[in-house]
Amino acid sequence: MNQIPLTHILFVSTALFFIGMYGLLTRRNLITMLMSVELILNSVNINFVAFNRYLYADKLDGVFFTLFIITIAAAEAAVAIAIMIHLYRNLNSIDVEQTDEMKF
Amino acid sequence: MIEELATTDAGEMVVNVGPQHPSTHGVLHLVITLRGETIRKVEPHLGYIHRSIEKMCESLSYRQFIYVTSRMDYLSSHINNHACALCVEKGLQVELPARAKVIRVLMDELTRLASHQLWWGAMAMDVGALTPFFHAFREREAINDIMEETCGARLTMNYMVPGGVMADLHPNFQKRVKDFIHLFRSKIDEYDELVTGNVIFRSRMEGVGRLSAADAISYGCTGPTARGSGVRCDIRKLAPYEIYDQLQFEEPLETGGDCFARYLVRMREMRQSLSIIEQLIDNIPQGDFQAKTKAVLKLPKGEFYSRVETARGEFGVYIISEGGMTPYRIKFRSPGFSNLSALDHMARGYKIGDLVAIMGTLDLVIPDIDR
Amino acid sequence: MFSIEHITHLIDAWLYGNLPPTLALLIECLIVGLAAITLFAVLGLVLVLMERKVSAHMQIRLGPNRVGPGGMFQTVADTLKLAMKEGLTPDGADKFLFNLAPYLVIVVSMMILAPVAFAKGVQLWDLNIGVLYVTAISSLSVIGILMAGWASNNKYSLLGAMRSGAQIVSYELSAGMSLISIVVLTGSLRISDIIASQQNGWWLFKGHIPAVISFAIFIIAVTAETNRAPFDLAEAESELTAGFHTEYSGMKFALFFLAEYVNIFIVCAIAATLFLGGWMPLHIGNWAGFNHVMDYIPSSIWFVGKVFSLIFLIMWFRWTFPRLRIDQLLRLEWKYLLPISMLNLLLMTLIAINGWHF
Amino acid sequence: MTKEELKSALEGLIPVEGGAVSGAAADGDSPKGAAADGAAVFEEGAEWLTMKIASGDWSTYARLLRHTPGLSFDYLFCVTGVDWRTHFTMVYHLTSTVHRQVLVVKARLDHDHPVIDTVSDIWRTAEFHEREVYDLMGVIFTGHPDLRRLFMTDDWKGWPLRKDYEDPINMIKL
Amino acid sequence: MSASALMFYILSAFILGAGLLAVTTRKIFRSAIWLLFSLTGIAGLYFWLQMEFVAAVQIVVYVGGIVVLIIFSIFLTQRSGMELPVPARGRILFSALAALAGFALAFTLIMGYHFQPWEGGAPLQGGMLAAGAAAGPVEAGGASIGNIGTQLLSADQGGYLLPFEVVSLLLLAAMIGCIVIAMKVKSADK
Amino acid sequence: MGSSSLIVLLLAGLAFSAGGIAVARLFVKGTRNPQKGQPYECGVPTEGSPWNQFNVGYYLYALIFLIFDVELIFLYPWAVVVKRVGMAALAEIIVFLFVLYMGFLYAHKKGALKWM
Amino acid sequence: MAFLNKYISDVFGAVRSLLKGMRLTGYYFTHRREIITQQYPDNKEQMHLPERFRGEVVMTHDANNEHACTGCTACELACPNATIKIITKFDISPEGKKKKALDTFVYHLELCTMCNLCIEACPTDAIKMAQTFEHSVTDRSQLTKKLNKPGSKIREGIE
Amino acid sequence: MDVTHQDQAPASFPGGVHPTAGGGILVTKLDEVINWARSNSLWPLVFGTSCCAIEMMSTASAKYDWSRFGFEVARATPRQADVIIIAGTIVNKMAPVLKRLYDQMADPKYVIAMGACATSGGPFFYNTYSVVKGADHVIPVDVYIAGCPPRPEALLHALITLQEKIRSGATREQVRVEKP
Ligand code: SF4
Ligand code: SF4
Ligand code: SF4
Repeated sequence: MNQIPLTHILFVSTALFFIGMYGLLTRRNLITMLMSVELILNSVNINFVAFNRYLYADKLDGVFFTLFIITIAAAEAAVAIAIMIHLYRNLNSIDVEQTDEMKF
Repeated sequence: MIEELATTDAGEMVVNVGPQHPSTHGVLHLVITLRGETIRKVEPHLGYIHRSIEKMCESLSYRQFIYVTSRMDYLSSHINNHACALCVEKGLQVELPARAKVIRVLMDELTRLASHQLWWGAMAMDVGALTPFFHAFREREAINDIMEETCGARLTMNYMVPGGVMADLHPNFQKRVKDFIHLFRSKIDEYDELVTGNVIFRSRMEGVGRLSAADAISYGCTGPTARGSGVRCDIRKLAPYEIYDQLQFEEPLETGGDCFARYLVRMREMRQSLSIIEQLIDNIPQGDFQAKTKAVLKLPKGEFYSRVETARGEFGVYIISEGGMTPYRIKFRSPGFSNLSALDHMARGYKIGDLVAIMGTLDLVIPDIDR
Repeated sequence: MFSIEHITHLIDAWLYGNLPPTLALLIECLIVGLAAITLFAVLGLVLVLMERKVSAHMQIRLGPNRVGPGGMFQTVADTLKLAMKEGLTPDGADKFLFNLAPYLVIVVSMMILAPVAFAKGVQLWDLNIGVLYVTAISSLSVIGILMAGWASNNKYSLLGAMRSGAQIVSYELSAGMSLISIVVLTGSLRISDIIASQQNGWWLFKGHIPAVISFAIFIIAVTAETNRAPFDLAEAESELTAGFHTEYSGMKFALFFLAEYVNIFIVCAIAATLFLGGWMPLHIGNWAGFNHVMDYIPSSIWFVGKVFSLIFLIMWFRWTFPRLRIDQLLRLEWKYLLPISMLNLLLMTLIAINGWHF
Repeated sequence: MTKEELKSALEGLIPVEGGAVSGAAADGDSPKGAAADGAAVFEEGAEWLTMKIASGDWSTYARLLRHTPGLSFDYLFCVTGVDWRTHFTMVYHLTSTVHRQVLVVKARLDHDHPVIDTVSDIWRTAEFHEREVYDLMGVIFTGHPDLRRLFMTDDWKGWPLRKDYEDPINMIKL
Repeated sequence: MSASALMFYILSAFILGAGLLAVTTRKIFRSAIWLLFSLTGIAGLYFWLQMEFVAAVQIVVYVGGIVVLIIFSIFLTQRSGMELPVPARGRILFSALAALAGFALAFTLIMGYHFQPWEGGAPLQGGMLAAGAAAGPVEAGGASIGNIGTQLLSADQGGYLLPFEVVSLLLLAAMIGCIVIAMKVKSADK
Repeated sequence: MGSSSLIVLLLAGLAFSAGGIAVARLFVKGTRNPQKGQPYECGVPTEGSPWNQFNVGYYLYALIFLIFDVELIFLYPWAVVVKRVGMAALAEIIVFLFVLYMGFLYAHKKGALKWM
Repeated sequence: MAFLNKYISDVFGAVRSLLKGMRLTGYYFTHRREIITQQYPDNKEQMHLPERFRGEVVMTHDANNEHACTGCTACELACPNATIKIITKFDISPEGKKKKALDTFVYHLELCTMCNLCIEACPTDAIKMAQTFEHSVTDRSQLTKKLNKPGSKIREGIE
Repeated sequence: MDVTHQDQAPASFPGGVHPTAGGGILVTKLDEVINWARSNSLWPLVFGTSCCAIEMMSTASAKYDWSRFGFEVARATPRQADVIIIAGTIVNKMAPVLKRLYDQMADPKYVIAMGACATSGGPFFYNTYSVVKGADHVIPVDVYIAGCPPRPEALLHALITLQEKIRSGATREQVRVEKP
């Protein structure tokens, strides 16, 4: 592991971030958008863990941040999906554009 | 509250259960409309084992047609044959020797026991317990052995003929039946231990597939299905045939109307059958086992209807004779047919797993329904 | 005293003594891989046969006894047959996922093997979160089932997969809770630490009633997680024909079948490790003589013995009980197991903190 | 309730033609067949009280039989169609779970146009029984909610239980 | 290149490939599966980083929880067999460009920044393929679960007790929120 | 043998399944017929595809599970140190669990855990 | 409290009922003598079916290869599904009279339902039910049998 | 036991050379092993239409116990079953279903026609308008059992006959592979 410079890991996380970004921009479906968001969050997590490991190996703050992010991601995903189900039940679709049209 | 969610139309799924499905006990085809796992509608499709028995019987003589009926409700084959024989005897107006009557009743009750045992095992298998099936078959095999010795076959006996029974009891019969009673008395308690009291089983059965008494009557349900809803319908009591009016037994009634009530009715029926057999086994009168009948039977012009109580309920044979050697028209009123028609009503709003339990307690025999 | 740990150590020593390290490592990997595959195959064969024999005897019959002596080769024949059977893929299926699912399921159960301690010192990876690792990886297998169910494009499969999804995730909670209640006692998630902490008695006995309760809950929960009767709703035969693997045939089906049994083995191994001391012989407090006698039985035998008795227990369940309905199954978890195990955990904590256990 | 009591109870309820047709022979080839519209005829000689009615009256009578308190024929246990070559007869076996009397109702139908009202709204069990009769005999039940083939495949031709049914492909005559 | 480095590149390729497929594939169920693979890959990366606890958490929460939930919601709200519509070419182009540009920008920033590695000795013992059993019972590095637990429960400076308790509130809120939102549906618009 | 065992096991699993499936590919030549590829549904042609919307009643369970799952995660580090920390840890976790339990009770009360 | 009481007694009741079932299966598991399996192909020697068991219609032949069938076709008429086909021929009796006699007794085992009606109908007890049951074949035509043995003839004195 | 395969087996059986995988003794041996496995692991499809199905259940039950041969793994889905035991009457409406089930089974697959009905229509041969006169009009049958219903031992006998047939390489599948 010590042969891999930190920047390589950061490369991965950044790439993942923008992959998520791309998904968020192109997808028009709430669930797929949620998935993209998860990718983005994960790229951030990678950063935290990597920084912790490489730069502050005596501390645990990166780990804790990751833990809390995962927690929040879970809560967010749960609420998001609850909202989606709600929308779906009312509008029978969770396509973003249609949701815009059918204001409620 | 959650039921409200279930109002939109989307997300309904149509699933075929059967014709080849482990829980349909044959070739019943149910088209189920599901929402999630909740049943919205059950539509039975019949005819996958419609063997045109009624048409066929129109060209069979009165001696011959009886054997076909053991292929209808093959679990109550003796009782089916009995009904046919009764109907022909009604037409011929022969009086049976006392011994024949007792033998018939004994055979009927043994058949009922065997049928209920099989039902018990199969129903336990439907709700997922596999071992009871094997235990039930152990006792069933004991009955089969008795049957085989006297009637010469294990399942489709063709033992009852117009005028009596085909052959006299085997000399061993009494002893073996007594052995069997002794065995079964202890095993039926095991049944309770293994299944009846089991908490999983109870919760699978209780409150599932409710059928009210009024519905049971309207749907024409018979047998344990109706008795589970508190409807008295035992033909042995209501219109006694053979010597049933001289016997001590009671008609088990439950008022729950759910699967468990039907289950209990059958369990109690088994005990009743046992007691009937016990009453008779030592009192088989001597004498002929067959009344004298002509070699070629001819029924007078007219209509004859006989009703008996099979393991599944009221079975009727309706013969319309034009005076010839063969029936002009014959109609079998099968218990399963009317019980099945209540299935949709009973299953709506329950889960798939419940459907299986409901079917299990209806105890359908599909060839009996399709004929 | 003969035991497999000696053999492994011998091999290890020989390899590193005589070969360049990289080569030695590679060969070791090869050996481990082969061993894992063999273990899988043997487990599958033995457990399936065992299940059939156990069920037969509970059902007052003999069970397989004609293929090979005492029916020993019955499962060999079955496996060979399955391997020699066409593995078809339905036209309407999502072919990629359909074929991927069995791989996923097998790989997952293979990976769970890593921290399992088969005998004293025979353990692939004694990682510091051993128990959590097992929970984590085993939650992957639900994806395999969901995948198989969806990709089959079959209604029964989908229904079975959904049920299994809901069921596995639900029961993970109480399984986790029971795990944690033992972790509270040991203060470590590392498998070897947990085993070492049972040096003078198994937790099942040392931990008073809470340990028994959590053991019971754990067994129930893992029975559900491995989709075994009475929780076999995912493949409930009388309802959904074969559940999520309705469309699978031949070897692909065999892989699911195998994975089910291997998973049983693994969860029983975990249960044995946590509650029954893993490979640790039966030791009672300070009865030195007794303990010494027990030590003469090789640790691998202890381990296998414990695991197989637990497996027998789970089989016993299967051949006794009816199946639950899906809502009852979930209610059991959410209404009974979870609250009880939460309370139990608190109780256990109290015991642990005050050192009330033996 | 005995047969006679039942008969008199029915006579008070339904217009009955005085002269009963005697014997079972009445059915097959009686020149008279069913009674004139609106009147029922009792048939003698059978085990149970048998009443012959005109097919048009059936649903009215059925309702009466079902709902009249003293009769309350709530249990329809057998529905049969008979092909007499010249005409059809529908036979309904009724009983009451309260009074336990049995009544057989026969309705004569035209051979070319066998049509009769459904009673599936009165007795739910009739829905399946009538479908069966339709399937095998070709009797049409007006008002039946779902009159389809029951046993035979949907594309089956012919009515198998009719006497003139011929099926050279499937049926090997002995 | 050592085996460990090789592992890293394989894992990275796997993560990125699966992630890319997750956002581009047109079957929504497959998209969820690719997401799953990507997340599992990330867990693998954490293993590689010897952050076993985080890796396990990643798998438990994401794979066992979130992905299952996503799959359920797909079943519930989508025609999972249907292909998703292809986004308009303009949007693809725009998004791709934006993502690439953003990536380029961010990455140059990263490259330009000089990270100060940790100086407190060598916490990173052995590579991925270190021979023999894992490091002894002594908890190597800082990320052992014991340390995490201690710090989680400590109320001192740098302790995470408060967030820990707050998390429970957050979860409570989320749970109640979910239930309220997902369940009130029909009664709401009546 | 450490974390490399993961890779070994992964490869072993892949090899095992691939090997098994390959045998059948090699030796068995199945016949094709138009029926074979169709989904099995008790021997009658299927109506409609399961890949349509499907009303899962389980999602609420999955939602609640997710929350509890996260909670479980925090319990692991807690459990490891609870013996060392002592009563304080017990108090802390009681608060933690209590708050969550409220949510659970709420869900129960709302009927979310009833089956739909 | 009532709720709690019920809860606890529910749990205990449930566990008790489950243990009861397990005790029973456990009993059977440990008591091998309860096993009732008969090992069919190995027990052929010991296996004796009741003499009334109906496995197949056979024609009795005595030591002189003589049977009792007059060819009267009563059995053919009695059979509900035309399993039996009697082909008759005319024998010339020693007195030079032509006499109807059995030529071939064709028996379609694949159609036979073992209903015993033919046996009952036969006036001379020429046929009877045998206890054989191993009728598996790979070719259906093998099930059509000729019951009178080649060269057999009717026993003296049977009319 | 005397199994006759004059109907299907070509004269060269058993021990023919497999044309696909190399040929020679090895292949013959391999064939033997495969046939051994296949014959000893016949998983039946749960398929019973009427009375004979009860006797099939009896065969599964403790007294006769077909699990001794390894047949007990009755599968509810045709994909995993090896042998379809047609236990009961096949009527015209059922025939397409049976055909479909058979078609959906994975190769190799075998068929046993149990009882008079499945063999020839049995009691429903004459004067019926809806019964298929023998299941072999619908799907090819490997072994026929007469009897109505055949007793459980008879079914076991049929399964043993099928085993023999597989072992000697005379089933339809094996012949088909030989002679494309
Ligand atoms: S036993 Fe019955 S079916 Fe068989 S030949 Fe005799 S009469 Fe015919
Ligand atoms: S067997 Fe008997 S009934 Fe039949 S033809 Fe011969 S003598 Fe007549
Ligand atoms: S052969 Fe006989 S027992 Fe078997 S299905 Fe046909 S009628 Fe029933």
